[in-house]
Amino acid sequence: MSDNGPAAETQEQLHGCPVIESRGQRVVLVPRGDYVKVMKALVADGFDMLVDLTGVDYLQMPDRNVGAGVVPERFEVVVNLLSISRRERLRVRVQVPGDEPTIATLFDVHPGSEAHERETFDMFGIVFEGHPDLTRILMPEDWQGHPLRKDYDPGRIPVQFKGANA
Amino acid sequence: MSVAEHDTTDVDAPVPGPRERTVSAITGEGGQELSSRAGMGAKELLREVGAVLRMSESEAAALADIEADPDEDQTMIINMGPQHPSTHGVLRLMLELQGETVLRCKPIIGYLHTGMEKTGEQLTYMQGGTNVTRMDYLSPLNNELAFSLAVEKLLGIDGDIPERAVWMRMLLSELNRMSSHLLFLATNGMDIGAVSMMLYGWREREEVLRFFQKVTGLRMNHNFIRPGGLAADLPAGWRDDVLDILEMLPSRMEEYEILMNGQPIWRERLQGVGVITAREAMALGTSGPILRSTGVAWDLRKHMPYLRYDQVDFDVVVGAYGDAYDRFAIRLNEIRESMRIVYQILDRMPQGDFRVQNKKVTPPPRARIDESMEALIHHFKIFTEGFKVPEGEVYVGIESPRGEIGCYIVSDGSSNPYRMHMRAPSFVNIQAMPHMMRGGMVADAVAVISSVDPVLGEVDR
Amino acid sequence: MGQYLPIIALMVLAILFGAGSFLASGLLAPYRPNSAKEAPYECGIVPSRDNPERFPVSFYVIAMLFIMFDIEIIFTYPYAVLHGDLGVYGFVEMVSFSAVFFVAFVYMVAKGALEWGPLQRQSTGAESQANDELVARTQAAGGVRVVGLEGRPGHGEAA
Amino acid sequence: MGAVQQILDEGLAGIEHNFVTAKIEDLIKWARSRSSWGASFGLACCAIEMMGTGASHYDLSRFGMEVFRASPRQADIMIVAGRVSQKMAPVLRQVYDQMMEPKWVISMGVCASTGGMFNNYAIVQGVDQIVPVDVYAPGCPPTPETLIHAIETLHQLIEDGEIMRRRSENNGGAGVEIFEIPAGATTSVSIGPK
Repeated sequence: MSDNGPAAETQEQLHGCPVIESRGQRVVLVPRGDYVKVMKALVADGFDMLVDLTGVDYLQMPDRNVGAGVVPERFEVVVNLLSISRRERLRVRVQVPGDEPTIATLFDVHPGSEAHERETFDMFGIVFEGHPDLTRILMPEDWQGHPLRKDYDPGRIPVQFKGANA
Repeated sequence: MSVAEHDTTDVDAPVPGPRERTVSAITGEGGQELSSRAGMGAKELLREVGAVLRMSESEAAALADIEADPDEDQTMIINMGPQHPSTHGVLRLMLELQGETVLRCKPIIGYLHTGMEKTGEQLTYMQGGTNVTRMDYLSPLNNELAFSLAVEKLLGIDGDIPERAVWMRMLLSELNRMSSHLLFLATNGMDIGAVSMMLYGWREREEVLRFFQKVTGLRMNHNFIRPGGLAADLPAGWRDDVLDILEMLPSRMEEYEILMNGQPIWRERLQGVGVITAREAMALGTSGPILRSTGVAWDLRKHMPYLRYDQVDFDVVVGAYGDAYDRFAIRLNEIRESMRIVYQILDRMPQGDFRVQNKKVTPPPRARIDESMEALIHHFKIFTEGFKVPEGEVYVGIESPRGEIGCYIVSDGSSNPYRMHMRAPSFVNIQAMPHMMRGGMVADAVAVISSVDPVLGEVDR
Repeated sequence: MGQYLPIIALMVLAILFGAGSFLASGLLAPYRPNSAKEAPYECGIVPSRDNPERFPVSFYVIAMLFIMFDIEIIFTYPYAVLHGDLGVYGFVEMVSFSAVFFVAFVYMVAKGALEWGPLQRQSTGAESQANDELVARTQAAGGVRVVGLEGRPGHGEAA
Repeated sequence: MGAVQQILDEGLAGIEHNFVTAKIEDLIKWARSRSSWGASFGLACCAIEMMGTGASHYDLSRFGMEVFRASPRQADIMIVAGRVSQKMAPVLRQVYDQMMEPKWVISMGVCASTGGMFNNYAIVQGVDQIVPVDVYAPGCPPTPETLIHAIETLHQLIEDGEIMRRRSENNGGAGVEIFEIPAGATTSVSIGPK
């Protein structure tokens, strides 16, 4: 993600994590280790509403430039926060390695994240440690595989007319 | 007529050859279902009981009177399943009842999962609107608006969308809010028992759908708001049609007021039902009428304005008690606010073209294709391969009738989005249901579902 | 005997009609049972757990209440036919008879047999105080219209 | 005694066609077609159009479908309105099995008929893999007029006995078998009589 703003020398830091610009929106790149700690600090800053938590599988973009010297991993958990008092949005992106896709749960900080995490586990197979009820939410219980991974075949049935590959 | 006997023996191992195997034997969802209390962790039990805020067990127990819950064999776990008249689509709720009182509730969703986010990764940005518009099928234009705004921000052209296109988008999005709230009034009335309300609500909604059919060509799933502007201009005489709708509605709204909140039965059924407090609503991340019913004044159109909502004055409608009656009254009055906005839009609708004139994004008009080769090439490239969007990721949130619809797109420079995720308001609002149903009667459960007004298309995506 | 003929005729006709319709439907209706049709309808889900047989006692209390008053009415029928001859004595007898039932009913209601109502949840002081603070903060910006106040305690009949 | 045996097997549809019973058979067909109640099986966007058809403006009760019965026991037509996901397929089959004969199925919308625009892992590509479908209504979503046209076609099929003839011919009706296509297996898509 080439952030279009010039990489300022003194990178803006928020709770010790680099902040980058993405199309005019502030994005914090948080290492997986102190993910929950930074979220708690952000809640104290006023970002008390968790709007959305989702995953992205960067299998086909391994050498992308995440910006601010962060090592790109295969998975990424993206959390959108909203502060009603400051009327501001903030996006938190956490890199999750492909071979060991586990990350801590946010359930104790934001109870609303419980369903988002179940959906991200269901679609990407990212395990959220400490989640009260980590089961599938969208797919049937006995479904094999995680559909939104890039190596998951979209399961198209060949259509009848020739040459149509769209 | 021979009738094959259906044996619902358990599903045996999947034998390669096509063997007669009934599908009806495997509707159980195992881990996703409501399990008995013994085999559950304290945290999950607290969540299903609905204790939302971050409290210790003792605090929550005091508040949620868990000890008062009877032991296992007095309660009955029933299924308010996917095919149910009052679950607004294919939502399945498992309720643990003690007699008539709901003790625990667990929503089980996924019965309408369409893999739209996977399909979104195969369609170009041009075709993305058709996929997104089928998520929240009660307000399709708002979905398209969220998707188009996100793509335009990625392209960097969100500054030079022509004025007329912006104001037309506001007009269509507000009319769509009115048609969606009219349908809420209809189904809310029928769920609570005023079946005739279904007919009145639909009578008005048909007027708005007829206007949509005249402008976009379709009653639903329009794909009219596209990245770069709109698909076509407003037809001649659109102003009188909108004025007809706006003149007809106020008298009908009085009818609703007399039919519904004038009656003590209606108030008795809805007041004090499905109560949620401000901090709990915020903790669960709910948005829209549910958050506003607790008194929190948060409306993206007013507090984080997009399009030209900052140049239009309207009130944020807010409740005070956080119960089902407040949510009903909020939606009823939001129709009036939308009418106020539409009147202002009618006065200020500028002239001009309805799509951005950037060659790379907008296909050339049909006439020019015959004259200039370059227009033909543009037309061909845009429609076959689609326009390329520079690398980047963006999140745009707008206010839909149910709450905040957010569109998060990651693009890798090609003409297909690399990842397209829609943040659905109903998905989060449904998670607040166990909290509202705790302790209520089964009939109140129906009132709570109806007041949350979930649309399962956007929940399951 | 003559005066009872219409009643007997009516009963015979009723029995004939009932038996006849059962016979016809048993004979003519298509009967294709399958296990799904016999399973109880659970909104499309194959029932996997059998529900406990025990039901909360409040249902039983309501049933008993109904039967009690039902029998009381049955006893008033003969009184209604003969109330002319029985005169005041019969009237006082009947009133005291139903008064006894009424006392039992009042006792039952006082004991809360009919209170099935939802569990009320009491929110602690600190909780509601924090809520009001949050609400006040967000509404401070103005441009807010509070609705849904009709028929609330403290707000009379709004227009 | 053949007639009674036939009735025992076929029920009312098995009455031999002769001058005495001709009127009864037509009466039965007329009654079945003119007062068939729909089972509300609303899934997605088509359900909104189905409700629109049932509401005041397009008014399905003109065609005898006065009310949408929620429970399959009291329903005759199952209108599959919307896209059927893999998780919903067994539920659809269970509700279909629990409906009383004679029962008909209208597959409303392209998503129910052929999977529509969602040719992916999550959607059953055509509801006729799960339940035998009698009438397909095209459109996404079909406008109320299209749905009423589909319902009228079904009524006509019931009235002139065409539907019963087809069912006895290709052994359709409640007895269809289902077989599972293993994931990833490329099957040849053949269009033509089953």
